[in-house]
Amino acid sequence: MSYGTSFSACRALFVRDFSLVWRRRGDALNPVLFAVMVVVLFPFALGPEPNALARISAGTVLVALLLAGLLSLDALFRSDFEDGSLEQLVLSPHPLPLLLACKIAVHWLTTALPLLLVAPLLGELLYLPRSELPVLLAALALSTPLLSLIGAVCVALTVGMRRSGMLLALLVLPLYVPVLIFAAGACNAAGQGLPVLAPLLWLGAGLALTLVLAPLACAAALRISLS
Amino acid sequence: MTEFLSMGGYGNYVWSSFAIFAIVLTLDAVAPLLKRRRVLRELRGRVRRAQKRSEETA
Amino acid sequence: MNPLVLWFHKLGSPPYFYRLAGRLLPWLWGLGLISLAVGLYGGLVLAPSDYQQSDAFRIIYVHVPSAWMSLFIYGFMALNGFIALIWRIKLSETLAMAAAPIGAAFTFICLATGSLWGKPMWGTWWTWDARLTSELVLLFLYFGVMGLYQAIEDRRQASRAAAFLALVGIVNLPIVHFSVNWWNTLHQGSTVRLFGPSLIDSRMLWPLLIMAIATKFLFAASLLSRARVDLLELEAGKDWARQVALADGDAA
Amino acid sequence: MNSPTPPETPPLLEARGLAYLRNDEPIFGPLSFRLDAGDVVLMEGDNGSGKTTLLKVLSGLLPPGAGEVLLNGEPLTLARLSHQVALLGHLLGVKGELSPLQNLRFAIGLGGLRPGITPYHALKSVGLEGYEDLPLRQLSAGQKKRVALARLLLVPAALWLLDEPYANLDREGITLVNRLLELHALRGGAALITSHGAYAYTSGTPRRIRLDAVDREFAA
Repeated sequence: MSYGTSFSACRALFVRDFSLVWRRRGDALNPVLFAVMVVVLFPFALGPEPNALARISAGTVLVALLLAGLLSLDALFRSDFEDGSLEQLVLSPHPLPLLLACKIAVHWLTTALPLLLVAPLLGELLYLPRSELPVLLAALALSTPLLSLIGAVCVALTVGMRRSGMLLALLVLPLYVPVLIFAAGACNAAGQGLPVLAPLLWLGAGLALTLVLAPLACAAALRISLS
Repeated sequence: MTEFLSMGGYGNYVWSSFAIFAIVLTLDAVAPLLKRRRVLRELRGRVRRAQKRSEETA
Repeated sequence: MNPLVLWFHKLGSPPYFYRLAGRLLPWLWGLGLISLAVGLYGGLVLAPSDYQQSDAFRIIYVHVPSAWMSLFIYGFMALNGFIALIWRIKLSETLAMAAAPIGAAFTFICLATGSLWGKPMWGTWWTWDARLTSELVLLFLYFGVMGLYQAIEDRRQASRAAAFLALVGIVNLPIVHFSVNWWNTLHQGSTVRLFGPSLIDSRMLWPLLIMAIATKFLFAASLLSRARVDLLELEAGKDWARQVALADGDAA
Repeated sequence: MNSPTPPETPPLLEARGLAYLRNDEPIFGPLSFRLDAGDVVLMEGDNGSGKTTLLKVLSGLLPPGAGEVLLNGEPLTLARLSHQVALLGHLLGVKGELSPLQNLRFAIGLGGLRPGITPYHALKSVGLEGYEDLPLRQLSAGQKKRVALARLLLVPAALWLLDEPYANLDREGITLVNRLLELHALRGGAALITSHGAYAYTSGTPRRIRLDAVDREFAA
């Protein structure tokens, strides 16, 4: 087993981060519970009437998942920054964007994926029409990595600060607007029987672009906030 | 004159728009002046502290 | 070194910039206020009232120049941020951070006057018109940059982080604009263009251009006066800053 | 540098006129020194004299304000790609939830493995035999430091930058650090240690470099 190659570094990072999440798997459920709680609030606020809820169901699930993802973003670099392993990462001879891409991937797998799995349940809570569910899942599959990538860049900018939760939301939410528009647009289009391919393709294009640019931007942002 | 002020019945909308424009830009122009006064006061404090310290050590 | 590079290099030294800005300021304020007066007179008095919106359309003379300025200043901020990050030029950092509050001010004016214009036309204070919505997102982008700048203690690191965020924001602006337009057509169909009174009459048009020039002068003046103060605060440890404070002490 | 001696290999680490400014106030003045294979150099200075900042500049974490850092004669960023530098800061960079073994496996995955040594062997030589699978949370500060020292043994870095290695170590720990430094120097490595007094490097008289705090209130 070779050591010191970029591949081994990524593998080591995956193994370490997964075992860390596994060691605290109770915490991994928090975003899911938060999302369920937020969705449950809407029937209390708007009344349980199916037609009213059905109309807003897809959008509400998207916003709930977006906010749950936002809350879990802070943990991306927080613990590594506090115990110094972020410095070891930046110091390692391997390309920093690649390592950060691994960290973001692990973050997406451990927070966004459970949210994706719980989305049908959330949809059911709000009488989500059958026709919209597959489109909602497709839109989520494309938009949640986008949200994690964009969020990672902003987290890298606020990593040095103690209580940056609210500021992080202020930085990230304007950047989330286009993603939410296209994801919700796809679901609404499905609801009205319109073609859904266009918004989903836009999300795919955005994801392809961000997959390449975000790790680079994240590495640059990290160097700024660590200097 | 009053006809001019009424702005075709939309007077309060038009004049409040221009009022907001004027107020916000004035605040934006005044803010640095206030900050300038504070910064200069702090700077003079630093100078006095430095002079006092250099007299003590001299 | 050719004179331009030499001048730009000299501009980099704070005391030189401080004095130069000091000399320019009265001119900028003067030109700004004069062109403002001319523009307002042209817009409020000379321009005929619109056949459709009668005199309500005159709000355009503050609304549209502010919209232009909000985008212009964000571009200015991102450009200076780029220069500051790539070539580590301290002056660009200061200029970028000084521009942020001014940009936010113009964006706020644009939103406020837009809703004041919407009320008589649409009967509601806020209309999810595509451009107003993009402007609202732009306002949050400004607040994000200013918030980040305030939140970090080390001034140099704060300005570099905020400049980087401005760069991320500038990439995002066209995407937001496109997606909001797409969203608007998806939900409301093509709405009547709220802010497009017929500007065929040149008497309506030239005041708008004068106002655009006026807002640029006012921006430059406010920017330089803010940049001077920030430089003074940043360079508090330096000799020239002490001289300025002492000189100002006697004058005040 | 056409020195009279035969063309010697470039120094392992060389700083030329190195300085760092924060908000335009000097953290440490222009500094020039060189570290050859087998050198152990002690960097002394009271608190706030910029020792930690200097180490961050030398390791490439921070760009220098002025001057340059050369590793094996090459500018820092290029050379570092060949696993040359290991930094041990105040924050040890180890995870509390994971065991020493898991931490070390991550470290060698990231930094590469020196031939002829395994994580078990490294943990034994720093006196952590039997603690291999205990989460680090349950170990003492001294033991956590030993895990970080074991990482130094495992990673093929020729240059060690240690920020106050003797901090929260008992007498035994200090002798351990000295032994590791001697071993590293004999193997042709070099080490730069910072400390503000609690110092006990016994073998040989290492070169000392003095870093005095600059009066920050008013720069010249």
